[in-house]
Amino acid sequence: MHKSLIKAEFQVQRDDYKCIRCRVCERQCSFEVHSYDADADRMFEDEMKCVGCQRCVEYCPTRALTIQPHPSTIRPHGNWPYRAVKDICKQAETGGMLLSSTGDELGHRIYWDHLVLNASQVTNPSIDPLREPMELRTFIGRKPDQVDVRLVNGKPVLKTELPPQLTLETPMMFGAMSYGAISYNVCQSLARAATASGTMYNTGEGGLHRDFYQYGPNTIVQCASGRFGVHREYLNAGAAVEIKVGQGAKPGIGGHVPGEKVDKEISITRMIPVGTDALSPAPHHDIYSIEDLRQLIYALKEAVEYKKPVGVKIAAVHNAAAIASGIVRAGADFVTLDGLRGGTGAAPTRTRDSVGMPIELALAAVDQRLREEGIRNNASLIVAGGFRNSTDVVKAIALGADAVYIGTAALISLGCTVCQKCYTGKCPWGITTQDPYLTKRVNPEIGTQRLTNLLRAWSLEIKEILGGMGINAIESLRGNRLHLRAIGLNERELDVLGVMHAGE
Amino acid sequence: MATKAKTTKKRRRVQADEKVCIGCKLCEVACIVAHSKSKNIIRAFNEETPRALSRVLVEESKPLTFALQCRHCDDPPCAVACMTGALRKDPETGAVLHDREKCVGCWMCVMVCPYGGIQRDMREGKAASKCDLCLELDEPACVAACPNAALFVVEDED
Amino acid sequence: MHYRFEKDMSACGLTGFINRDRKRVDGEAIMSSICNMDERSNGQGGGFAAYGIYPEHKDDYAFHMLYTDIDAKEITEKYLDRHFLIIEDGELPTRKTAGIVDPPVIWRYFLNVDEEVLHMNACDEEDYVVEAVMYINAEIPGAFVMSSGKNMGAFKAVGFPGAVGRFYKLDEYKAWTWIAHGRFPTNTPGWWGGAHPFTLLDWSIVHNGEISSYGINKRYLEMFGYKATLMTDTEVTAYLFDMLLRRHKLSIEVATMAIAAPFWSQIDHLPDGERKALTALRQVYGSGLLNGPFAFILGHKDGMVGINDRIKLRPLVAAEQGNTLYVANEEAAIREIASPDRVWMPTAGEPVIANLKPEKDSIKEKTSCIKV
Amino acid sequence: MDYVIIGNSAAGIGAVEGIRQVDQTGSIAIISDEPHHTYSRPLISYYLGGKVEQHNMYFRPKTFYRDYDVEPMLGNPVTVIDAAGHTVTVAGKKIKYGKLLVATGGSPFVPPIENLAGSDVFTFTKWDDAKALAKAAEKAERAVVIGGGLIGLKATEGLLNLGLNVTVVELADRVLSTILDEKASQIFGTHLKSLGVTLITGDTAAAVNRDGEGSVTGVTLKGGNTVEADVVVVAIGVVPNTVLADTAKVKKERGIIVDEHLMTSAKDIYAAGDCVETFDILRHIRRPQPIWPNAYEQGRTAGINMAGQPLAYKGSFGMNSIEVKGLPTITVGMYDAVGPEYEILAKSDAESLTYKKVIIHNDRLVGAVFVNDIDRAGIMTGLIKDQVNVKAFKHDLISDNFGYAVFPEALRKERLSS
Repeated sequence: MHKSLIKAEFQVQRDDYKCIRCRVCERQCSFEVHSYDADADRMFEDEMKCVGCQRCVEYCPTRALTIQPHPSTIRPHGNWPYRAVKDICKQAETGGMLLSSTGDELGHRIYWDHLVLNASQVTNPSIDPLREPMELRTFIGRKPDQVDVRLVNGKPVLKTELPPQLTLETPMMFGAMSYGAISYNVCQSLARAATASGTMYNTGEGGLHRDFYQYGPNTIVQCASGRFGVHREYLNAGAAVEIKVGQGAKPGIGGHVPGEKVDKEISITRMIPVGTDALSPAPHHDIYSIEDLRQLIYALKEAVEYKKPVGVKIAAVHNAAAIASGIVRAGADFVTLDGLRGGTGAAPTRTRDSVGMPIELALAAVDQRLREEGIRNNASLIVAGGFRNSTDVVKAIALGADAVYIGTAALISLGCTVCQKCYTGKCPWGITTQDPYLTKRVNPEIGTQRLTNLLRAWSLEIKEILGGMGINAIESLRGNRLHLRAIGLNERELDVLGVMHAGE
Repeated sequence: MATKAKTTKKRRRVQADEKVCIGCKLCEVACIVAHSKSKNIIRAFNEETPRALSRVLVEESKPLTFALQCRHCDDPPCAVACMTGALRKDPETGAVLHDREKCVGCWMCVMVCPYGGIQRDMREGKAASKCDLCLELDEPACVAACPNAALFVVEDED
Repeated sequence: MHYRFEKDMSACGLTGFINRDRKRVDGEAIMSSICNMDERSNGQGGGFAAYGIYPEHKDDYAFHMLYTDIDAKEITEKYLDRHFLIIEDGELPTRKTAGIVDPPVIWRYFLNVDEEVLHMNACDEEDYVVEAVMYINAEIPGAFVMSSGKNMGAFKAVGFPGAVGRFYKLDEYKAWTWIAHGRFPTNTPGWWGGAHPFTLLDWSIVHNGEISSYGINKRYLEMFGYKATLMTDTEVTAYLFDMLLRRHKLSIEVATMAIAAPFWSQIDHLPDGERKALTALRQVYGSGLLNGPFAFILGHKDGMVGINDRIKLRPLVAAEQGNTLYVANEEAAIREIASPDRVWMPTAGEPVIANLKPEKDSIKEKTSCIKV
Repeated sequence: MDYVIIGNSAAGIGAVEGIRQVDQTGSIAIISDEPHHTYSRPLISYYLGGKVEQHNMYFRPKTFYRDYDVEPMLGNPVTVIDAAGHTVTVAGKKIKYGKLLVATGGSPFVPPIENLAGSDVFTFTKWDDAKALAKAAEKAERAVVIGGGLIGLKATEGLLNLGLNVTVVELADRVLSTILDEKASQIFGTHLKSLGVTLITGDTAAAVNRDGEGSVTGVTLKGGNTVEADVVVVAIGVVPNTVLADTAKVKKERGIIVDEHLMTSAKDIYAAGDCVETFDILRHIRRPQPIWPNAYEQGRTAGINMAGQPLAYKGSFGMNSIEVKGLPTITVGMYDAVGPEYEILAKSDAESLTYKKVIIHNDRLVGAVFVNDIDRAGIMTGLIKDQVNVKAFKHDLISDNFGYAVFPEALRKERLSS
């Protein structure tokens, strides 16, 4: 065995004066960085193992620990940052594909940060959301272009039967994360928070644990290429069905939950034997064309007796606009677009960082395309991919989204520090793991509360911003790009985004 | 009239939810600090010798972990067994309290506590050591310190 | 580019009245009423719409045109000639008036549509007219359709409304519905086309306020072929009504439930049937919800509607005297011309609706006062 | 008096507290030949050794009698019980009782030893014994303790604390032979020797040797050897004190016989504590089980019954906690068992003087011995008491980190839920 040339990424600093040898760090570190030597009465650290998750830092009762990027560095070079060198070393040592978790970390332009929002001054009053109603209710589903409502004895009466709609009390849902990728406790937290917040969470492709059928009215069940846990009862347990074609973090790539994570409960839920790898093929092997997709959409609609919306999720790829148009015409009630920064439990690093496109551009293009084709009402547009705060959400809605999925942000609210080791199954925060010793770290009571708080906080902020614009219903912001202006974008970008530059 | 004769049924104890106890043992750390002289974590551990004892014990059999301490029984066997009167159930709070000054360290209480909730404290002479519910604090230190809300105070009254 | 435009932002005064019995009066009253609110305008625009003014041409589309240059007139007339039967045309009567400067060429056409053409294009007559209006406004530089309805007309200019009324000789027209507007634009210098009312077919609208939902209202209407070229939210309001009332055949009452929808907190507490209906309206017409402060008066061939935004951020008062209904920003503007039996403040989003009695019941008039 | 209680120790106090749980108003008298406010007899060895001061000898507060509305009659023995007449006689005065509790405890067992009578020879069961012994010890250098049982060794500890050289003479072949198995005894013996105690086993005192003035000079053992000493403590054990009960002609064997409500054969006369025989639930026999918690529990149960609320006493089993100078030992239930029906698990470490042993019968624990590592012994006591099936975690019973974590989930939840 030759010497590894991979350097420690993090430095563990322990203030020996503050360290009380309580060994909390040792017990909390699932990567076994810390150890205690009783003879010396000292703690030791193996920095090579540190992933920088900060669990020990947070749990150290005396705050004796500091974890920081390792200061020792190679000579800085524009083309050869340490990241590039490290990857090469890793591959030279393993001969394997690089694996990562979460979304793109290369920092492709985040357009949200180049968009600014409008507010009312003088000519129209801003509205104080503390004093006036401020409506975020959102409906997901196909809408007819017109509806027949007549007055009968002075009361409006609906004469048109509308296709099924999901009702959201806030335009944010929890994105698809499978039971298997995330733990039972996290699933439960998401389900309960979605229920408490009047919105939806998405099962991902992991099936639906029996315990969570009770949250069905707030559940979007996914049907992905592996068809894990998909059966009639499952499809009918949720409020809507989402066919997952692609994922923003890994367009064109299937999924893989390693066998070690497939315990008894996951096995039952996914309908696969205990300990077997859960492999989702790259394509659905019954969808090789748009007409195949149409068949699946209608097969699922049959299965749910046309009582629930059926949508399709795709990764934001170059011709997303055309694909989305095809999906709407194929009968989908909603289209989900997942951008380059969308999270994942495991993806090839190269794919994660370089395949697809930022959600802002895809969203703008798809919304515009559907409008140009006059079919924007025929499906709702849900977007996902790295939403970090409420203004990202507001901007997405102004660009044309009906609702957004938040995934990584939801996990961060549960403790995730984006250490990107989900694929190891050792998540020190107990989120993306099935290790029963680790999963306890998410207390579903606390998890539910934190997620509910997050949605509540973002909703309050959205209301505040809406009020500032003089708008009291979210539908008046949706697709209202006049409330967006860009800063520092070029003409082509402005054109794709359909927004004016600030000052115009 | 015999006011103190009737035994109290008030009961208060710290309960652990093993489903979310993560075995970090911060409860033990907090208990030690709360029962230290200085109440300062670094001094309590690094300067006070011998160190205060934790009255809560995290039991472990991975993945299972849970904190356990005195259950403050309705009819505490330790108080029955105590030959010095050091252990008694306080009618006001329902807490089973221990008077270190009276205790001689005969370990009868250790022998009869079905929870194993009493330890021997060998500092400055010997005496039993057990959960006192941190009655002088707003809530028991272990409960306050639990990062995952796995510990909570349960109170029931007759 | 499609997203480039500058939206109108204006304060304003508006007033209007309607006699349900189709009793017509000349323009003096409406001028007095709007002049009472001169405070609310700044001389950058004034305008009127009148219904029942062309009984002799009641079946022809009366196109009131503004041309900023003579070329535009030529191109437009070629276009009209190609697509319509021009029954009659001539200069719209005006008089030289202090405060009205640099008027464009103002022309009036009475047009009819050839049944053959409609048949060939498999087109609804009114859609055909709408398309023509859209074309002229969007594609012919310097030409602007001031109004295009039957038996009605819009009269607008840069100037205080009183001057505008004198300029167009409104004292010489008789109408059963009059609506008027005085403008106070904040962002663009007034131009004749930008004055209110905005019209399409026989819809005319005067508006006080700003539609914060304009961006999506516009994109929404564009999906249905409307081209909002005039950079004003008043225009999209007019088109929205056209779509809801004419194309989707909703009643005025129902249409106002969509554009100034009740809050969910109200809807959720309604009985099942009503709740379902109002929910569906919001689900389907959410992009047509008008958001932001507004009061407007909509005139149309069968009546008049006054309405406020959902939280009444602009003033609107209604009154009734006999069978005449008045709506204005200010009560004084009504009391200036009437001694109402009843005055009330409509609540937020609550429409004030007046419908004309069917024509046969209306009072027969002896003569027309129109001097064409 | 509605209630008369003879005896002012664990059983007597337990009875007062038991009565008051049920009856807040009935009159109670408590009678004792000792003049002291209720004190803890087991503490006398600590008192002797100077580890407990006078004020800490009391296991109930000074206000106890007032708080519980009890009339204490201290310093005179009851001489006669008249069961038929429902009276007891104290200092020649008859006191009428409604219900009577006999809690007269045990008496020190003193075997025939020549020349025993006289100064400097003590028994060791009462506070006054300790006071007298302490006084004698002031001018003594050497002591001989006859008896290597619980009382003898606690007396030894007290004397060691006073700086005396102590010789322990035990008839059996090892110390604590009635509560420890051979292995544990051996560890204890090693410990005692390390403390400087001279341990003589398999022998006992035949005669006390005195000088011309009658002062003790030592003892002569049956085996012929002589041990020099300045004081002699006879601490062989206690036997049920039934002298008074005999005056009421209640049934007795080794101790007073009581029914499950702790009533004697005489109506309205109850008995509890070291003077009675109770059912040993592990050995399935009746026998005296003279230990503090049992005495209190019996007293309290008797009190509740006396106050009219029937409550059965289910019996008990032996258990002891003894620590002599830093070596804690706990034994619960059986400490030794022979036979194929018993499964014994044990482990020991000679260096640290630790020893753990459990005895299992029918998958139930029937006994446990812990030396030095006693910390969670109480869990075992609970398992024995409730006769819990331990099959599933049998082998964890003697592991170092034995605790509830090794229990099967359902059992753990059941036992921790209360």
